[in-house]
Amino acid sequence: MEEKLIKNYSSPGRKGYSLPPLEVEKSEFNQEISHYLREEVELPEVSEVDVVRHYTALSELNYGVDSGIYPLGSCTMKYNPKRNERIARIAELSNIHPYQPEEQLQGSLEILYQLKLDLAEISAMDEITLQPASGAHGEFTSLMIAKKYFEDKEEKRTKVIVPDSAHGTNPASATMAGFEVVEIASNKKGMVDLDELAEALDQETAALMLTNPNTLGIFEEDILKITEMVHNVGGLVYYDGANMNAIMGYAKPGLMDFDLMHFNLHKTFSTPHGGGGPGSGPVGVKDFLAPYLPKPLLKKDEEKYYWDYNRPKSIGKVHSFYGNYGVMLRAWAYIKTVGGKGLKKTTENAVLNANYLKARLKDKFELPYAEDSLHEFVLSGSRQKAEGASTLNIAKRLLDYDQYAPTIYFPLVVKEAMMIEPTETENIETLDHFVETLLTISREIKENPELVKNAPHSTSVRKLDETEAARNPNLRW
Amino acid sequence: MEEKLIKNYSSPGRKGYSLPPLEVEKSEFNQEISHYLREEVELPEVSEVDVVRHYTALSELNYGVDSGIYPLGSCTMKYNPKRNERIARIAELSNIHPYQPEEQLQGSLEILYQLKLDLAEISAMDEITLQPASGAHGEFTSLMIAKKYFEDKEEKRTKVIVPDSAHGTNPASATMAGFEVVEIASNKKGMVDLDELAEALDQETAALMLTNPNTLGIFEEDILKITEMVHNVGGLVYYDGANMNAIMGYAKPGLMDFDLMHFNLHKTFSTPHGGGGPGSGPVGVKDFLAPYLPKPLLKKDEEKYYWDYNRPKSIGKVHSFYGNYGVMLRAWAYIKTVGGKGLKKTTENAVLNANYLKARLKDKFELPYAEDSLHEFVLSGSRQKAEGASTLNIAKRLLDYDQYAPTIYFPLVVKEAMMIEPTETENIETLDHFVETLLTISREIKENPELVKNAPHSTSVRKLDETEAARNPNLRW
Amino acid sequence: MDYISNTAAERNKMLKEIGIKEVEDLFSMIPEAVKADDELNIEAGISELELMRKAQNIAKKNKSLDQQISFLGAGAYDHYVPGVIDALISRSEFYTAYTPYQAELSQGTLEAIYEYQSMISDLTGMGITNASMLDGASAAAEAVTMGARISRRSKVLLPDTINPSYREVIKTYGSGAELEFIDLESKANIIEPELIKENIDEKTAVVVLQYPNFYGSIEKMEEISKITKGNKNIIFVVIVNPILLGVLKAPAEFDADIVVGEAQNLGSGLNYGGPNLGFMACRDNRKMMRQLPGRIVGKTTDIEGKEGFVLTLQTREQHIRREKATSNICTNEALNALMATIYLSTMGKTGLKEVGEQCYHKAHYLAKKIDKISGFEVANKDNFFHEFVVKTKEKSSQIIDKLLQKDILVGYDLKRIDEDGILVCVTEKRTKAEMDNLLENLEVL
Amino acid sequence: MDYISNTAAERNKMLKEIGIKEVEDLFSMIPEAVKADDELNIEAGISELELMRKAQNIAKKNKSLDQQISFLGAGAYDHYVPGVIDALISRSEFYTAYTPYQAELSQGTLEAIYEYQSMISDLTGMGITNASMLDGASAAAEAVTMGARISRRSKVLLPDTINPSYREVIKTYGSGAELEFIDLESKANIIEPELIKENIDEKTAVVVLQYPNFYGSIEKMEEISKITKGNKNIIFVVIVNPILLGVLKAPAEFDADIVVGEAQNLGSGLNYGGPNLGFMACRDNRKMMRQLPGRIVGKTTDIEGKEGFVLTLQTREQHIRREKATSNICTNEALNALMATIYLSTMGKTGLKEVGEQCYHKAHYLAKKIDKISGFEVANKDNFFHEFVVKTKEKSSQIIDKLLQKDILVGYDLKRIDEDGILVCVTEKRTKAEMDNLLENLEVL
Repeated sequence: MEEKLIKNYSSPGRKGYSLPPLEVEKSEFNQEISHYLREEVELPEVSEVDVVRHYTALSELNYGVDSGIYPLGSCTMKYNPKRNERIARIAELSNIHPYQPEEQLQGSLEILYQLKLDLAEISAMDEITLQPASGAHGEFTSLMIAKKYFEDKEEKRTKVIVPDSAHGTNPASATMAGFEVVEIASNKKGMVDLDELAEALDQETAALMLTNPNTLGIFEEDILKITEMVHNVGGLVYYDGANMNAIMGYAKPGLMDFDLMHFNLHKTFSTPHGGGGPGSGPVGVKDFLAPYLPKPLLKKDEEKYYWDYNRPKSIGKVHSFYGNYGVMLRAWAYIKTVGGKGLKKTTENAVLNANYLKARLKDKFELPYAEDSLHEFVLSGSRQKAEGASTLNIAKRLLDYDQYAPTIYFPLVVKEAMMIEPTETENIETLDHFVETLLTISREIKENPELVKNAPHSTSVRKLDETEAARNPNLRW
Repeated sequence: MEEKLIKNYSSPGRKGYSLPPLEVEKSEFNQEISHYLREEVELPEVSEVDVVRHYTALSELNYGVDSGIYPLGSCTMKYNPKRNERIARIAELSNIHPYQPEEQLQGSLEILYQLKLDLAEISAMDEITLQPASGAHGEFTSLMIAKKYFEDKEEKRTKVIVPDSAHGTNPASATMAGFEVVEIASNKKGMVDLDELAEALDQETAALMLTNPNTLGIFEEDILKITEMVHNVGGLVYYDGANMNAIMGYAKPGLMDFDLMHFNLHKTFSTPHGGGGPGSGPVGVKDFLAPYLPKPLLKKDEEKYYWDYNRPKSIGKVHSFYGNYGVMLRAWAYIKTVGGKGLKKTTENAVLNANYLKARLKDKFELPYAEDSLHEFVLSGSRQKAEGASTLNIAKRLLDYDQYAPTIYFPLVVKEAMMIEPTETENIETLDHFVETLLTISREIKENPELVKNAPHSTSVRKLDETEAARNPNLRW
Repeated sequence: MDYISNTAAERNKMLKEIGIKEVEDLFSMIPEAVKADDELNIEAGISELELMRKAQNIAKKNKSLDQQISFLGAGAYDHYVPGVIDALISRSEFYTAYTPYQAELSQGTLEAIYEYQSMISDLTGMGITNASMLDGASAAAEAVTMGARISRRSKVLLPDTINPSYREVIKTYGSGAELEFIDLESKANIIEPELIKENIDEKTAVVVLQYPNFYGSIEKMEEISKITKGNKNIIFVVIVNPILLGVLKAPAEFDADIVVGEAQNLGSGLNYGGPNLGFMACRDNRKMMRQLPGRIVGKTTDIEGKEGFVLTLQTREQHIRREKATSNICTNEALNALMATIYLSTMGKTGLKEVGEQCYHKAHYLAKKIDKISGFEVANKDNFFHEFVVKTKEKSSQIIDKLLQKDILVGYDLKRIDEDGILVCVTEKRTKAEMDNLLENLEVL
Repeated sequence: MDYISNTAAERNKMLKEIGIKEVEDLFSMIPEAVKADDELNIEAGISELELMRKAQNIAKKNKSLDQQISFLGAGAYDHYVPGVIDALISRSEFYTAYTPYQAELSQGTLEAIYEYQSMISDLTGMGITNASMLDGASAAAEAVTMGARISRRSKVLLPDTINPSYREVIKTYGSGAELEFIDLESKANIIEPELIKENIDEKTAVVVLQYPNFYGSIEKMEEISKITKGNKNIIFVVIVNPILLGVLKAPAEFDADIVVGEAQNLGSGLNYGGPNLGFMACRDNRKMMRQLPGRIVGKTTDIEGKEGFVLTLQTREQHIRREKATSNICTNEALNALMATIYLSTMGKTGLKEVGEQCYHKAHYLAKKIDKISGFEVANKDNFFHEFVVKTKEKSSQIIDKLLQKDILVGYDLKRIDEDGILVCVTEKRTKAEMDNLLENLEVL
């Protein structure tokens, strides 16, 4: 490693903290507690300077959106506006306890309520819960809503249908909610195969989970037919909002007859991904599903905003409090800054950027699905693989050129997949540079495949042995 | 260059800013103004993302105290506490206009007053102005005070005496104040040569400028004799506070009979150096010089703090307003955090660290002055120079090991000088690492001098051609 | 304003390259029937100045903890957050990155998570820690479902001394996993070991305890642990307040199988309850490891033998195992985990201990004094750490309201969960003056 | 707390290496006679929590511009500061570095200064810009002394339409350089060219003008410039408000020799008047270049031919030239220069123009309305940019006080410089609602 572990800066007795004096007399520890006292805990003993230098050094081994293009497909790695960070740090908005009386927090609740209204408008859903703390959490919440809905109707429905191109979290969430997952294959256009769907659908079908455009970036041409088919057997249609950046102002899940959905505030609405989180995965539903939403639900009466706990049909809680509020503040700031027209323009430019990349790359890399696509597209590295370097090699080689790699080996329906989503915040120079780098790598594979196969060369560590890591896990110092 | 100029990201019509709508009707431009309107101004046209990425990338080409040891002698590059940055950004303390009524700013004035009192206590000076915005500015202010003092006494004194080991700003400041500079050579102990001093002193001597410990880190053993000699001819003795970190709690300029001095808040009191500034250079004086301090002077009566403009003998103003207030906030936070005992401990550890480095290095590098030294010391690279690599080469080679170089070729009294000041915030591991790196370089010079002479090798640019830069100045795009 | 980088001219150039005329053409595959015809009914965008003004104006409708004295805890804690944390997590290489899929360009995040895992393991005494969970409640819920998977049983003993929110979330997740819950009723704010014993049978999958429990008291962890260990298939899940582990025994010492909790108090601040930081640690054995949800970072070497870090054991995860994954968790709370890592590094061995001790002594100072005021009684006696229950003669809600007028948030009203009393929390941030202020006000109520 | 990294054990180890017993021994060279025997009479250090509390409590004694509507200008301006600036200058590689003595490890600072120099040159039209000066007033003062050095004369014409603080600082510096000042009196807030003509003689070294001047008016720059150019040894120094140069002609267009000003308004915020950002630019010729004070960054190449940046022309500076240096300036305002660079990049060509235009139109909107209110009159008529003088029937100080009660800072009281009236400033940050609020209050005064 380039920077040693913080533990290795430790020196007995060194301190980096400061606390006020105790001020009060010490109390005895009662017998029960005395029994549970520990001698000491092993933690680093370092100075404040040590801490600052160590984590500054670690940050320098990282790459974020501020470092350059981050074209991870389905992750929507757009620019995270600095002003949103300032909003989230306003003391009156952030130094607040979840159990303060609502009267003291009308400002925060107003913001959350505005966010709800805007999400409802964008999606054509009727009611929104902000409680789920991530996209997958929103999926799980949605499926629990479906489950509760059918229980309430006293229908026994055990199956959830998931296309093979779906995000991995969809089947996992369905399983967690206690459903059996039925996977259906896509047709040769990369869309839901209606025959497969028809075959899978029956009276036991609780829901179809779909993202539209799907992970190939392709919009389901028969979307209304699909939702109708599911509704015809009494099932629900769930919309995975990971790809919302593709349709804002152009289409709405509610108008496609989806019954419920989740949003990813950290994708579509520009909140930072934090190296893996926190995110936020609000769930929107049509009116008939609103009674099942988690409690409490944010409401407004004439005088004030309040949390409604009186929700007898609710699935219960999915989070200790109200979800990832700090993330919601940022999403609110984003929507207010960009505005309605701006959101549409955002989508247009996200789609334009993706299509421009696709147009420039499709001759050198195999394009497995020729259909028009929206905010992302999937290439296959199979031609390059035949020449000696895999998609993994290409991804690693990109790092040498100081660019992050696309999502690779996903969706599973494409061999040697590279799933590319540039987002609207990249400009043409960055896109061109990315294209030229991929073309260079493509040339390198022909001329010097070892160079690519042994990539990366210029990163702080070379290619890491993942097999060894999994075989002999070393998970702590 | 590793990162192109912001101008080269420009694209006509691209925008990175946002402003509210104008809201009011436009007014005609009157005739005089119309005549002075310009068509357009050449500035970059870039997006917010472009700006963020460009300056993030530039930052990564830099090295600060948070990156590691920064042993620039006489610069006191200590850790800049993050909490002080937070203090300086409290809206009520920072979003204030210099011409708001004093009644609205009693909080800020209280802080400045506390800072004054603490500086007076540390230095044993009687009155303090916070107005000078840098150390050199404080020097100039001090010399103008001296000038005004003698004018007031109707004494014509034209000479200022400066030891040859003094900071370059000393003679420059004296010249700016209209004095003639008389340089005196140090004795073989690196101290003021009393004979030289006696010779230089006469009725035309306005002041002696001295830093103590001097730039060799050596404390003047005859300091009381020196101040007495100057006083005997009616001159003033000025203390250059750049080296205050060496004596806090151990000695005070006022008790050494200095008459006036400046402080460097950005050195001794931990405020960040900002890549070259802002600093802050308060001036402290004995009572008899207080009338000459710049106006306004911060005062307190029973009810409130106020700026006293009624100062007929004042030298006038040296700054548009009250000096670098934002820097003062940080210095105040530092002094409050560390406290009186902490300041003494600070000095002790700064001196201990310097002496430890000296002890470990003095065998391999020539130590031109054997005298005990305090917070900094000067080595000579002359032995290494004889072996083929100069002090400049050694400095550049240090960069390859990710450490900043000491101040080099200063003080002028030492050939191939390396002036090293580690400060108290470095720990023993960092010091040892620095020592070992210098010893490694010393070995490299013997074994492979070209390696050192061609350094740096691993920085974003290799050794830059300074001669060419000065010969054909390219100072703008 | 928007965040579109390209100009009209550039967009035209791109359209040309694509071979179409207008941006709208890119959306032609969207069937007309579902195409939105109206503009979004969302106000026009605004500038930064207007945004800041708007936010500041709305913020004025809040009253933050800076404007009053708070003794609120009950699962969200107001501890000291060292200033270095925000300075460091504001490094954009950290906060604008995503899950470190490309390890070689993400060593900063990966090494920090490895440190996080190590420190949580040191605190809890458990062998393995994952990279974070969404929050304490969902971590507890996933611990329960994980326990049930391992034991291959479905009954869960759920004491009422567990944070009521956690119990709700556990039940939501349990309903997904089709578990059966036995609610256990406490006496004097703790669970009698006998009650556990009585309720264990051959279907029992999981026993859960909170340490200290919701009321601040220390349960008889060892006795109960021994009882659960009497049945080797039972998984003992302990929910712990990590900030107290500088002082309290590691749950490994009384044989916990899975340890979870909420680490918001390790440097994340309050933020109205989110983003919080769930953590999960378990015994170091293959069975546990295979069932652990979430990301895990491991140390390995690169092709030149240099050490480095990668995401590992991914075969448990949903992007490989899909419906067979141990959990659906993907996005986690990485940035909060980084905050906790920096917090634990900064406070270190002695700092964390001092925090715990200050909490204890300050809470006991206050409790003793309250107990002496007529009309008030501390229910936990002296078995509590830094939270305690005050039974009041007058209705708790009235007392809470009266103190609100004095700018004091005295605590969590147990009426919210249909009990009597107020749950009062004291952290190291509370000063003697603040506590004395509360006491003076209580005396004159 | 302190910031000492080493432990007692480490200190002992170090003492041993040095060969002494106690830390105090390191100070034995300090003569007993001057050794401090008492501890410093400064309170004991405090923790971060206490520090933040102390600062917050003191801060409450202030009333900031967030809590009122401000029309104060007079040399310090409340303009929009884009949020990206603080985010970027908070990168510690920037703000914890010092003067880039080791260029190869300081390319970030150096390239940013080069950009700063370039943009200031573009704004002013001048060939050369230095790396920054301490503030506007000292920059003006150093421009005057530089002008005097170049012209080898000593008389300076100093109109009273120059910011009075600047005039004071110029005179302080001038007293050091032993210059003679001729104060020129304006009529109707501007200087008549004739007056300049009358006062020029063979000793005249420098003519200084401010653009727009202290009262917000545009002087007859071209006429006066032509007059000064009639005497080829005279140096024409122009003090300019840089934020208006998106709209106003570059001073190079009317033949300025040295252009200086205060660039605090380019992204630095107010901070009670400091740190501010003085800038200085001059004609691109050797004579000027040699006399320019301060640091300068130049572009060059490394030994492999790659472009890079260094401090250059250092033979002018005090650490080489010592008493023969052009100035003593060493520490400057580098971080503020970086703020200005980021500001100018963010606002860019159209943004800076829009800022200037908004200032103009808003100021004129307000002025027209005030002029119509009985008891008030705008003195500049329509020759002003974004500051104007309001003459009042009632005493200005009374009006100012009354408006203070309404949370309005109406402007700078010209009584401070023994004149009548109030200097009102309107920037793009002021809203129509804020101006209308002022107008309503003025009407009912």
